[in-house]
Amino acid sequence: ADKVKIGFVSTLSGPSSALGVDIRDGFLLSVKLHGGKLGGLPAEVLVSDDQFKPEVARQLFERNVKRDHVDFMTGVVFSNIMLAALPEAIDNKTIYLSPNAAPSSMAGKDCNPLFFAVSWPNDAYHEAAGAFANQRGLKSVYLVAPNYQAGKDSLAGFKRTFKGQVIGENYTKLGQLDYAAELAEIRAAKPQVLYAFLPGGMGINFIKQFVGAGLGKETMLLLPGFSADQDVIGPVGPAMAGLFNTAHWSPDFANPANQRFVAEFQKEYKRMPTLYASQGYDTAELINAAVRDTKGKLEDQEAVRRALRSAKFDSVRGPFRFNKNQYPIQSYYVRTIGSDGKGGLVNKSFNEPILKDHGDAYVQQCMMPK
Amino acid sequence: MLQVRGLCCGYGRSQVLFGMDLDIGPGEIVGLLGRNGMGKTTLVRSVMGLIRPTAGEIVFGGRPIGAMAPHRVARQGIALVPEGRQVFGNLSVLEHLTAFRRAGAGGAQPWTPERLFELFPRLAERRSHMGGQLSGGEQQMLAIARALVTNPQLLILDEATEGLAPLVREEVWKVLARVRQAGHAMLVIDKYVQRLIGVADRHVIIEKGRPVWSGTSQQLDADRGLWARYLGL
Amino acid sequence: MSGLLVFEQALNGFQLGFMLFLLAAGLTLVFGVMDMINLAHGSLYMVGAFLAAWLTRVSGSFLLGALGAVLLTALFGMLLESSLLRTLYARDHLSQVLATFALILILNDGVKMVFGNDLPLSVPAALDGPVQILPGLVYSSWRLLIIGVGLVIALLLYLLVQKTRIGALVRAGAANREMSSAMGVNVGRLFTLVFGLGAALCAVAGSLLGPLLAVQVGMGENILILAFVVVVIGGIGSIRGALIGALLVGTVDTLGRTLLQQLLRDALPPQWASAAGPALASISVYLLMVVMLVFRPQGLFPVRS
Amino acid sequence: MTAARAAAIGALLAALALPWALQAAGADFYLGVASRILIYAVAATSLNLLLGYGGMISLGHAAFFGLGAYASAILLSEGVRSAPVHLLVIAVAVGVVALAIGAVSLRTRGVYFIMITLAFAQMLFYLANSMKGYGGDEGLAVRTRVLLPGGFDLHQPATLYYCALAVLVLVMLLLHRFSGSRFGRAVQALRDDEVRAEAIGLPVFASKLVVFVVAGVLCGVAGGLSANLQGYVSPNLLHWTQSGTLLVMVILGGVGTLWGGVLGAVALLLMQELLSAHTEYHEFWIGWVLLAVVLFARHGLGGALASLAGRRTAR
Amino acid sequence: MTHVPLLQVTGLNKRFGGLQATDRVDLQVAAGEIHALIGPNGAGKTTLVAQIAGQLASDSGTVHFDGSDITRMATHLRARRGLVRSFQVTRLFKSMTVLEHLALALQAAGGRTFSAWRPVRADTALFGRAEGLLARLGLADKSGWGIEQLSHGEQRALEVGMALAGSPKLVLLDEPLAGMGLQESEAMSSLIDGLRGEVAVLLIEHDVDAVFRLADTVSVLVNGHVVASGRPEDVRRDSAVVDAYLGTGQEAQ
Ligand SMILES: Nc1ncnc2c1ncn2[C@@H]1O[C@H](COP(=O)(O)OP(=O)(O)OP(=O)(O)O)[C@@H](O)[C@H]1O
Ligand SMILES: Nc1ncnc2c1ncn2[C@@H]1O[C@H](COP(=O)(O)OP(=O)(O)OP(=O)(O)O)[C@@H](O)[C@H]1O
Ligand SMILES: [Mg+2]
Ligand SMILES: [Mg+2]
Repeated sequence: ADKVKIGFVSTLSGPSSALGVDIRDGFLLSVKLHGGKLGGLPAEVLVSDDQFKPEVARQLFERNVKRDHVDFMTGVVFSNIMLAALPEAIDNKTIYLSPNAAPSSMAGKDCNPLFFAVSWPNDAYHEAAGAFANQRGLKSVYLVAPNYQAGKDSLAGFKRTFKGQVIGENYTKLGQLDYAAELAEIRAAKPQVLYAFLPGGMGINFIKQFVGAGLGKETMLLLPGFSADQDVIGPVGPAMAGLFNTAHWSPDFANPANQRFVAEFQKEYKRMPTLYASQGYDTAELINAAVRDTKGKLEDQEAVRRALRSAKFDSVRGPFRFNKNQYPIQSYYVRTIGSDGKGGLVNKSFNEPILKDHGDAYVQQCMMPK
Repeated sequence: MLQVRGLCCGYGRSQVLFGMDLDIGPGEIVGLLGRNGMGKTTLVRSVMGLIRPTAGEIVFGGRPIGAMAPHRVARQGIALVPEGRQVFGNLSVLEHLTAFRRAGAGGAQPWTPERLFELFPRLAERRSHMGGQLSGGEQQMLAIARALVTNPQLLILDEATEGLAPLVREEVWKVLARVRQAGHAMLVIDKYVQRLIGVADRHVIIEKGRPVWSGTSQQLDADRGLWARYLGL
Repeated sequence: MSGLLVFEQALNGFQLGFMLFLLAAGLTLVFGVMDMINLAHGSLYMVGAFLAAWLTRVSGSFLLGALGAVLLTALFGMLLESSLLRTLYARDHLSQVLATFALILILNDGVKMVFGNDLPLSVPAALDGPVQILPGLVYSSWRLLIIGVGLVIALLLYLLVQKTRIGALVRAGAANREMSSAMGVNVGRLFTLVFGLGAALCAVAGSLLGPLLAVQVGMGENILILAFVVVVIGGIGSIRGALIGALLVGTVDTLGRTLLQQLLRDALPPQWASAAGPALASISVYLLMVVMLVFRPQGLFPVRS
Repeated sequence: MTAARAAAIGALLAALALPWALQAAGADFYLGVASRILIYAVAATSLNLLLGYGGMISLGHAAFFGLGAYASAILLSEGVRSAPVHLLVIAVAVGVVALAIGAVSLRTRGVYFIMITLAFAQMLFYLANSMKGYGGDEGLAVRTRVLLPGGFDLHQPATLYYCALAVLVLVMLLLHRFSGSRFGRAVQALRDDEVRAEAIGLPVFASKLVVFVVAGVLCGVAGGLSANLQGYVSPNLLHWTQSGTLLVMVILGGVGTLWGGVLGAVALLLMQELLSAHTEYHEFWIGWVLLAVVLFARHGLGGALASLAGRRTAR
Repeated sequence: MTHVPLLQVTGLNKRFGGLQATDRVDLQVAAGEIHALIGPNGAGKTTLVAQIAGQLASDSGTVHFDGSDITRMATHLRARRGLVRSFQVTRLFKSMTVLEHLALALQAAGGRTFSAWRPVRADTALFGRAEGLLARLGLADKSGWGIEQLSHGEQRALEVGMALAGSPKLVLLDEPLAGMGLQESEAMSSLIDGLRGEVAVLLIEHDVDAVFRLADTVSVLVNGHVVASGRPEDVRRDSAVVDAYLGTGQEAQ
């Protein structure tokens, strides 16, 4: 091939767009740092906005795959949107690299040779959080998640590792912004730790209102990494200081790839990168490696796949490899939010991972051909 | 007081008035007669500024009002009892009389809600009813009262006795006589010509948008040929 | 379930209710009184919130920011009314729907062009924390403030519309614009003022809710539907109805999310409860409206006969 | 009349030739876009029947679209592919739901009707969200498509296109005949004044209910086609914003004009397709176009076209 | 006149909140007669008409028409049986021409509403009859006009014409002469006069001259209750009626 063509569909408008924008910026940063090329071929990235609607995502996939004949599809933030659009790629023999959504179904029985999760399996953060609660000797937990599949998966993940007692569970409306009623219930339940899986704006509001209601004194709030990332710290403000969260990446990781990424990202976009940005960046790095390793012969999809599976590149998260279901095996860390020394707040990771070289619980159900 | 000269207007492409003239002096009562659809209401509406004349001029109290917005025309001292009543369905009877009340040129005895309730006891009984809940005749009374409470210099009544019971109708004619004594000018459109002759000083007959006859009550009363020719009797 | 929890949930319901009221009041005025379906009402709320956030940042004071937002939004509303919306009064509801829908699209993208996708806005430090309102019950002071402001505005509005001459004139203008102007009322200016008032209320709601929720593009759409529900339940054009309707909707929504789920969990097997609970919570408000309309098709306090 | 008929026939011929033209131009992809436009033209026309002719402003019409789509998708996921079965199930399912919603909603008028239809649609929306067995909030993807009699498979883009075209032509014919029929006149009369219509002896409630159910079923058929085009259904199809979009199409195209629904669907979807490729702010520009239509084309695009042709519109 | 009345109203009541709008109304209209109903403004005449025609549900009492109890019957079914009303405030269809109004009224009377395929225009008989009626109403030259082009008086004529179109057995005319000029009043009066014997008319009218000229029977409603009923000459002299309604003033043109 004389160039590499990538269809990038993500949520770039509306209330949930911050995540998609970060993934896009991370991805494009990598392309830029490679001089507009990936694996030596000029890269053409077709960016489009799914408007947070599965139908639209599906149409955009169809357009990228059938009209533009792209080599790779990537970009989608949310699992429900990705699951709706994915068949358009897979049915038309196009590889999809997921920079974020990694639902458990695709890790298990629905695993697919053309699907790669470059991020982290859906349950992993929550399993790590459960393990952390054990480590701290916490006995009672209250769980909150939106009423949709990823929400249920996440709480299942937490319960898988947590050894104490779940004294309450609340499934809120997807996209809900006011949590007064739920917080009142939590206060009445008096849990030691509150674990809230609330991505995007939902998390921001929840945390703000948690603080406003004065719950922080009685209950420890534990969060998955994406709910305590730079995009949340900004709007919520100082109240975030000292909160714990779990993630597979942190801006303070010392590996050279990460140092470069964080520095370049700040230079380019004048803000701290988030988890999402790191995932977008890694996705482009992975494509770069695969195209390079196949010497640009993108026509041979089998070879491209093999190159992707072996994933020879320096990820900003440190060492990682693909499991047989093409989901990552990697380490997870506890992070805590502290001062960045310039009046702002930033995540800092504990040195020891809470889960080391961790895969996922579904890989056994995956019948992937080699 | 009111001068209409060469007035032309209409709706969209259809012209209704073709050079209409009309004069009303201070304290004068003029009857406007003509068959259905001859343009009486259209004349009234253009005086009120509700439709724009295409030609001609309208002068009230020395000021041209042909291009004025309706609310400014009204504030010059013209009040209208419109065809078909048009009371406000979501205002109470009392609100009709308080919201639009103006000092105006009421003379020695300005109209107040209290005086109007004396005039129409039926309305007093219904004072807190909404306009939309009134019977047809009650609405008609309200429309007259609403116009009077602005204490206008010129009162225009477009079929103001339509739908009134005979007793009340008599009452209205009496009111008109009283209003006249107070010095208001009036333009009255009504189908009870005999009554109108009793009240008005002069009359204008309109046919196809043009004035075709004008004269005093005596002249109109005497010339039954006119009635036959222009009013269809 | 303890008494304190029920009380706290009632407060939560009221707080939501008063917020809805601020939006519904403007909507019901414009809609019931001026007979104009304004889908862009939610966009005014968004504009108000963005202005509040921006002005707060520029001035460094939330109070100044909020006041400025109220003023500017009112001005913006009046500008909108006198440049565009007034040509729509004489048109049918459908033209109004299309035009104000177009406004939503334009304002959403327009705000995004000017301010970006979202702006930070925080509760002023003094009111950030909780306060003790009863022994054993602490409550967010900001939410208390919202309840207070809502109450005061409700009272003022009720007096304005029901008890003043202006209120009567506005209603008259709505019922029959032509006749009102023939009665000497400058209907155009009156409507512009009313619209400005509605916009100002939107900005009040935006400034109060912005710090609690989020100041972001598209924030108006969902709350718009709830505001419409409130207006319809209360009876179109009725301020009293809007208040009662808003409190009702706020309470039902809060109960649906908490008490109802609790009851279901006690009454049904867990997998049923976890399936039915959230679904019922989401539709409780709509259910309320349907039941309401079946039994009182004109809303609680019908204004027109 | 003749000019209108000539235009209609011309449009039909162009539509028939479109697949060949696209193939020749190597732009097959756009056939899917064209099918989507046809499907939404059917849906918008069904709403126009309800709204423009019957005077019932429904903000819940997308519920029927979604219902039809789900009916078809669920049948497909259960392995049923026969077109007549799909048609029958859609008609019965949507018909029954529309009958129930209509029987309650039609007791209210005006804005209250708008809101009660919205409420019902939102309830169905949340119901679809909690249908775990059929995808819940994630929606339901299907791999197979409906088989038409004669072995035509809707998986074939051209087959689906022609099928949608046939449905649209049928619906247009129906609407055309309806508007001049006894029933059509009665319905238009009750749109203007129900009390009056009833007073001269027209069965107002029954007429409205019939129109409501028929419009619902037609929209359901469009939904079924959409499920076959997309191979995917989700609760979003039932969301009120979808109903709003249908409404906007009708108003844009011309309320109560024969071609209103079609023109609106074509214009809105084409604008989205073309503008979204060029600017992030496409809704901004669409907004201005809609505004211009409200201000300068009183009866929508249909009205504007008709007055260009120098004739009076139906309204 | 027949002995069984065409319309028999017994003990009909309607309350609006604190107001008894109609109060134990008894009223009979014989087939073919012109029965005038007069009374002061707000007496309850329009309310009674709405109760008889079915727009308003009665609180109590019964309405019998043409041998059957129609108290709870739907409005359109009453109309189909030949009981039709006109409205005091004109109600017409803004999207239809004058001729189409009458054709529609004829069509409604004929049933078969749900025929949705055959163009109604093809029904030349229907339109022929509509045109005939148009001529009788004096609107022949306005056949293709929209209603917004008609003057008030012309609209009133059409309003009444709509009620008459379907050859009803009984028409309830609520102030058919209101807003009409002298000539049109005259024409309308003779139109109503011509119905005598053919169609029964319940006529509400404040034009007392016309009432006494036209009516076979006059009933007087005061405060929702029938206070007098009988031949015009008798009612006219009834002192209660004079005090409550007629007054002593001379009505003339
Ligand atoms: N809104 C309108 N649009 C078009 N034509 C109209 C409109 N209003 C009235 N006309 C026409 O203008 C002519 C004059 O109407 P106008 O109402 O002035 O008559 P009028 O003398 O007041 O009659 P009437 O005694 O019946 O009230 C009529 O022939 C009528 O058809
Ligand atoms: N919907 C309603 N709600 C409350 N009161 C009503 C309603 N409709 C009518 N009324 C009252 O009932 C009484 C009778 O009204 P109705 O219209 O029957 O009188 P009417 O005899 O027809 O009078 P008119 O001769 O003036 O038309 C009136 O006092 C009126 O105010
Ligand atoms: Mg007139
Ligand atoms: Mg009456």
